Amino acid sequence: MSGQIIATGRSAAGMPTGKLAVWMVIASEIPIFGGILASYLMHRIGHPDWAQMTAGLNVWIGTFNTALLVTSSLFAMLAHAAAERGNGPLAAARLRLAAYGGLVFLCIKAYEWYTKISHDHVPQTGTFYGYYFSATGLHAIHILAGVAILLAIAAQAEKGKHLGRVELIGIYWHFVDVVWFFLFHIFYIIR
Amino acid sequence: MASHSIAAHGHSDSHGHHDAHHEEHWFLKYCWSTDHKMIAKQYLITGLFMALIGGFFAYVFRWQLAFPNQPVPFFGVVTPASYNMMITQHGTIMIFFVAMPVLLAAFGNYLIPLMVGADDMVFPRLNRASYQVFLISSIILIWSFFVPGGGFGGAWTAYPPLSAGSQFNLTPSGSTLWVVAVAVEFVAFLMGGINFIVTAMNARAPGMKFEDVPMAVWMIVIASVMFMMSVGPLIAGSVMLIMDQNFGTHFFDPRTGGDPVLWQHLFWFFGHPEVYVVLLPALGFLAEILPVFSRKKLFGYRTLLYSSIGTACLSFFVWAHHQFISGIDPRMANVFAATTVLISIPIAEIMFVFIATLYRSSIQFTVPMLWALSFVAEFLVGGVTGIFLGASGADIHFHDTYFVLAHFHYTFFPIAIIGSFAGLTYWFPKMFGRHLNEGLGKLHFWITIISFNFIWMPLFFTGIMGDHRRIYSFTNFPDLMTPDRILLREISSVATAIMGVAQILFFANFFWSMYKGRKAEDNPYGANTLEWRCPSPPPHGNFAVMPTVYRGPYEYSHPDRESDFWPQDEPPAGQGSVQPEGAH
Amino acid sequence: MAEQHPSHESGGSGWQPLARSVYSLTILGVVTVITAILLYIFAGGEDLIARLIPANSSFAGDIDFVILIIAGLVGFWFFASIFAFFALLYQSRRRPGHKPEYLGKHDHQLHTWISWPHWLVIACDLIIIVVAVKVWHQVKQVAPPADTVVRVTAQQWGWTFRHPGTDNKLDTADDIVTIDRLHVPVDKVVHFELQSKDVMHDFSVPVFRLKQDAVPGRTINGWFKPTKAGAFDIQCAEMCGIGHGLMPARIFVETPEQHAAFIEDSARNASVPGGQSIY
Amino acid sequence: MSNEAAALEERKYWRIWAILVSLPLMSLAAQQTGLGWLAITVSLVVMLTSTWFAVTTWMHVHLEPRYIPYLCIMGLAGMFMFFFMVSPDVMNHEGNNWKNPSANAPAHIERPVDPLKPRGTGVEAHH
Amino acid sequence: MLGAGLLAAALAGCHPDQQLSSSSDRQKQLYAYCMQCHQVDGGGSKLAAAPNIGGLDAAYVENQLNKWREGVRGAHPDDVEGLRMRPMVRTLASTDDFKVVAAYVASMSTVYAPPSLYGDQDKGGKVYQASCASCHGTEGLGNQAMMAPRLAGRNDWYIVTQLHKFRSGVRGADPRDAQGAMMRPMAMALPDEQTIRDVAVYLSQLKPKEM
Repeated sequence: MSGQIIATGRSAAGMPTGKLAVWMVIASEIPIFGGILASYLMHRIGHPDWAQMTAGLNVWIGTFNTALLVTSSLFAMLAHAAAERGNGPLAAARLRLAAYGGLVFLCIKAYEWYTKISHDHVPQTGTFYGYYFSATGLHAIHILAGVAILLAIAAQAEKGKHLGRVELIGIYWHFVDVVWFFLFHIFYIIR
Repeated sequence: MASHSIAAHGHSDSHGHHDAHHEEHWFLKYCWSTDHKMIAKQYLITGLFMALIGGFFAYVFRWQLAFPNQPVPFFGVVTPASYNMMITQHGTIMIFFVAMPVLLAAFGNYLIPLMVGADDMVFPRLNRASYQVFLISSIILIWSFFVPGGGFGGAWTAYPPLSAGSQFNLTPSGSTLWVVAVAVEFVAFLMGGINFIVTAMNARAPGMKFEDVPMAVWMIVIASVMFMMSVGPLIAGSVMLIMDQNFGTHFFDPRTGGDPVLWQHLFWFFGHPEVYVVLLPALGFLAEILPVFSRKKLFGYRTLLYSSIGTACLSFFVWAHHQFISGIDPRMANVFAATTVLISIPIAEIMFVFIATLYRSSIQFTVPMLWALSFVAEFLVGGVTGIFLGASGADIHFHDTYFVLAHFHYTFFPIAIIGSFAGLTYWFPKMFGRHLNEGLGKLHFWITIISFNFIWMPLFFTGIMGDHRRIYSFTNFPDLMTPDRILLREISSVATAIMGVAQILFFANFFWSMYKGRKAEDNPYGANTLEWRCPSPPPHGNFAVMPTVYRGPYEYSHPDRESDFWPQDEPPAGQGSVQPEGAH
Repeated sequence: MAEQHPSHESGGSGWQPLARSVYSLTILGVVTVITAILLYIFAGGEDLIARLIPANSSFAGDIDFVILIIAGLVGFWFFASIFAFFALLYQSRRRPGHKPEYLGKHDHQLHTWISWPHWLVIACDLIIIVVAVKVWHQVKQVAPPADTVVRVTAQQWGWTFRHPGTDNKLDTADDIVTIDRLHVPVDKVVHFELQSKDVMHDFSVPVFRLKQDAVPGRTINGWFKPTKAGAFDIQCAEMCGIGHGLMPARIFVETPEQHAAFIEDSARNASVPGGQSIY
Repeated sequence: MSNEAAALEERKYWRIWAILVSLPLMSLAAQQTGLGWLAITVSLVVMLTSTWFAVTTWMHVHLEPRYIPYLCIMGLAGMFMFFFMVSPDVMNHEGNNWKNPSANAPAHIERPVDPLKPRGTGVEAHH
Repeated sequence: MLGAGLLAAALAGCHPDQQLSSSSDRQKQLYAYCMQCHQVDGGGSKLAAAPNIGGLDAAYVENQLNKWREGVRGAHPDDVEGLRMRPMVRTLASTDDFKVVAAYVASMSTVYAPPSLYGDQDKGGKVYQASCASCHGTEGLGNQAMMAPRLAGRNDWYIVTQLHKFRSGVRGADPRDAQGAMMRPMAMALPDEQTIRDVAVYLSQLKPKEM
């Protein structure tokens, strides 16, 4: 029934309702990641001895993951461009590419976690790993949700429905990307 | 749930004059509806039910404090464990499961679309989902009372290591379920809050400028934004706490490099704005009720708006006054003392605005007005006693004494209880299409207010005399067993029982009026805001003709008009009504 | 009062005199009350709090003074608002022949109502901040040189007090360790090192106006100087589990002779931690 | 829009992609040099610039109403304030009248020994 | 439905009449103070460091409660578990309540728990019969006259901690503690940690014949 809701169609604040909502979601995500990163930074700066553990992270994998996410974001962007031209199937194809990028990211992340755990570098054995696993895990959950939404919207775009939503999920996907920039530099680069 | 079928009856007659709507299955109508009014009623009934539980707990532990180590009538003997569990759950329930759902969610859901002239929330299904997530969280909380080991008893602030180590709190599953319930509830209110903000910003009726938005909507939106901005760190923190409890991490474990003080900051960074998150909607109700029953324009719309926003911003800089002596660096306390005391400025301005609105008005002491006026009087007490606690030097003595409890009950009782009663009695005709009984309402009001002051005024003094909070029984402290202290405690506890009994009046009035009350006309009070321009109770889609707004919400007793109110959507003289958008 | 004014007149012009009458009366009454209170406070009125709970440490009086200053200042605003509030309730009750005021464009004239109280509030706030921070600084941030030191260790659910023995130094052979009983000499500056073994506790002596949380993993230093001999309650003021309400301790403020006696007779049977019941 | 305009736009997106991929490589290189200060400065610059690029050119934040970036910046500012007001207690290990020796507990915590094993074993369990 | 459940829970613990008629009600009411840690069936909880107390003879329980009340037991700074028990004893108003609770505890049957430690029961049994059985009985049933408690079926982790406390003087060193003075040298006689665990595990699984 929400289809006939007049309220949803209004835009008194000067932007489409869906886009406004996406931005609100992003604004409410910033403190979540900000909180955990701020807590980590306090402990990290207070504990120079954590350097030996940060050195354990594989920076090459991290860099590759970053490039991967950027590429997947690019495809989300291209999908948006295609959707603007009203080309549903092309948009769907590009969205799927973006989603596969996210999936590969998750697989690599899983491999990384596996190597950590197999060396008994688990949250129980150090506060640093606690922060590492919870921050990356929180981010991975967002990737997972993003992939699901990407695929769902791709299915709709295939039929040429709700092409506007391609841009919305694009914005969210870029945001997850930006969060990863911060995680990558704070955990992998700054040792 | 039974509660929903109750909520529905007052609503059911709305289907008479609503043609396009056929009779659905009761489950679809009452539990699976995407209608913002039904969801508001669901929130309301759930919140009232939780309030009953929290109030029962309050009665039990107040009785234990006044008459220690005797079986409490209708409960039995109170052990230290059950006492701790009850004070913890009382705080959690009253703040997260009563104040938030009733003030923010129920009234936000009910008022925002009606007041901005929309036919529903912009995301009705998200709205329904947010209620269902909230329901799940409250079920988890109640379930946690009955798991082995009992409910969590580590105080509602849940300071680790007590909350993190089950060998310390002895409630292995109760503590985890508590954190899970609270975290899930935050998710529910994030969904709801985003819905409120977007609706109020985007779905405003044509012609409604920012200054035409009723204050209640403004306040609920500001509160939602504050919640959105402040709850993030605590969501991260509760994830960390759950991992500490169950997966053996050491975020807050001092024995292995963690830091318990970090949790205090994560908690109070949210916890203090939370106070204002529940305060602002109540102030919004006042800003609606006072002008209507004093037939006077709200004094200083902009002043009120800007001081509320100022309060909201300032409240992000004061959180550590809850931790003055909890192990933070004493130098930081000076900063937070300054910011804390400064927050009295916008609050004082808000109070001045309300008082000045009454000036040379024509006040009609109806039940909603009585509640609203009592809010001002009682909240003043709470506000001025807050200065004692914000001033770091005085807080050394007052911290964690009953003075603190009396202070924040003098703020939270007006907010959560008086505010809810004011809003409920004011909008009841609109919600259920019937009038509450005035006589019963006034009786209930006077008993509640008088007994409330008898509960908490004595505890200011026991607090100054050194009673600390969360103490299961004072019998072990020779200094605290002097006759005067005992007398004060007994006065307070008896008043608690009286107040609890008085609520029977309210519920009787509530449910009786829902079925049998006098039928309410569309605009019984002669109010301006848009929700009074549609039938009561409003049908699905609210407005037969979507309104267009021409003026502010508080144009009462305008000199150019013979009638003393001027509805927002009434076209100015000479100009006919424009073709409404999307008339269906 | 409103009757004196023709009720049909609208706008800021007609009702300023009434404003003055209501407010000047209110302010006058309140100012007298408050000045009386303030005079009483400055005339050594620490009694006001000390009458409720004895003030037995050197800084208890200062903290009471902060409390009373705040009471005077916010009391002024409280009574002013409450008097104005009820005066307005009475003056503008609904009655025949009384029409409410419409103030559309005149808000700017009335903002003096908001603005000058608002500046006064800021002034009061500054006074409060200065006084509070001053006392806070002297109680929590600096400490006079120590005459003796005790180590207070909290755990679920009891207090361990390590007194320096005859040599007045901690962590030596002649330390005296007691459970739930703290013995300090009167009129001496006592420094304490506060520790916790398991969860957060709070070392609180209400008659000293002393309170400090014990955070596990940290050592927090504080001081107090008892001024009256006697036995007083020590409470735990931070939720620490199901025994939180049941971990009372007593602090025994002793004259020099009593304290010397305590030291030597616990030196006699040093093996006993002396954890007798506290009564 | 016309096709060549679209192709132009997509080429623009590819260029931004190239920048965003090369930036992390820069910080990787900076880190491989082993100079701590260099890694930190470069990575901070890269973090902010890449965020800036993504937010402006992909999320088109500058096309939105002004309150959107303000809201996000408010959130970020709040987190910075949180960091700077909390770090005196958590980042420092001693302060005015308090010290926190436990903060220097061993970074790597040994697992507890399984009590049901004969004593002496179990420590080797995970090596 | 939640309301019904909560109401049921509230009514379950409901005692409308202030003074309790039968003494079994009184026992249950007072034992409610112990239940958080020692559980309804007296089975105890390792999490709370609370041993299983079901089946201890009344005299011993009352004696220990009195020792806690007077600070003879559980008043040593290193006695973590004892200090946690100490305030709980204060929830019982008088020594008469001690009698009531002790009788209730004695009326419960011992709850056996599987071994929580590694220990050799045969070795443990030999050591026990050699050096402990004289007071605590060959069946581990204890000896009322000497205030020697029943040890058969006590939690092994509890026995280990108590033996350590006796050895280090954390328990039983108080001059007013006659039984402690007897027990301490016995505990010190045990050679090493593993022997202590053997004895503990043996006792925790020991089932007297007449049961």
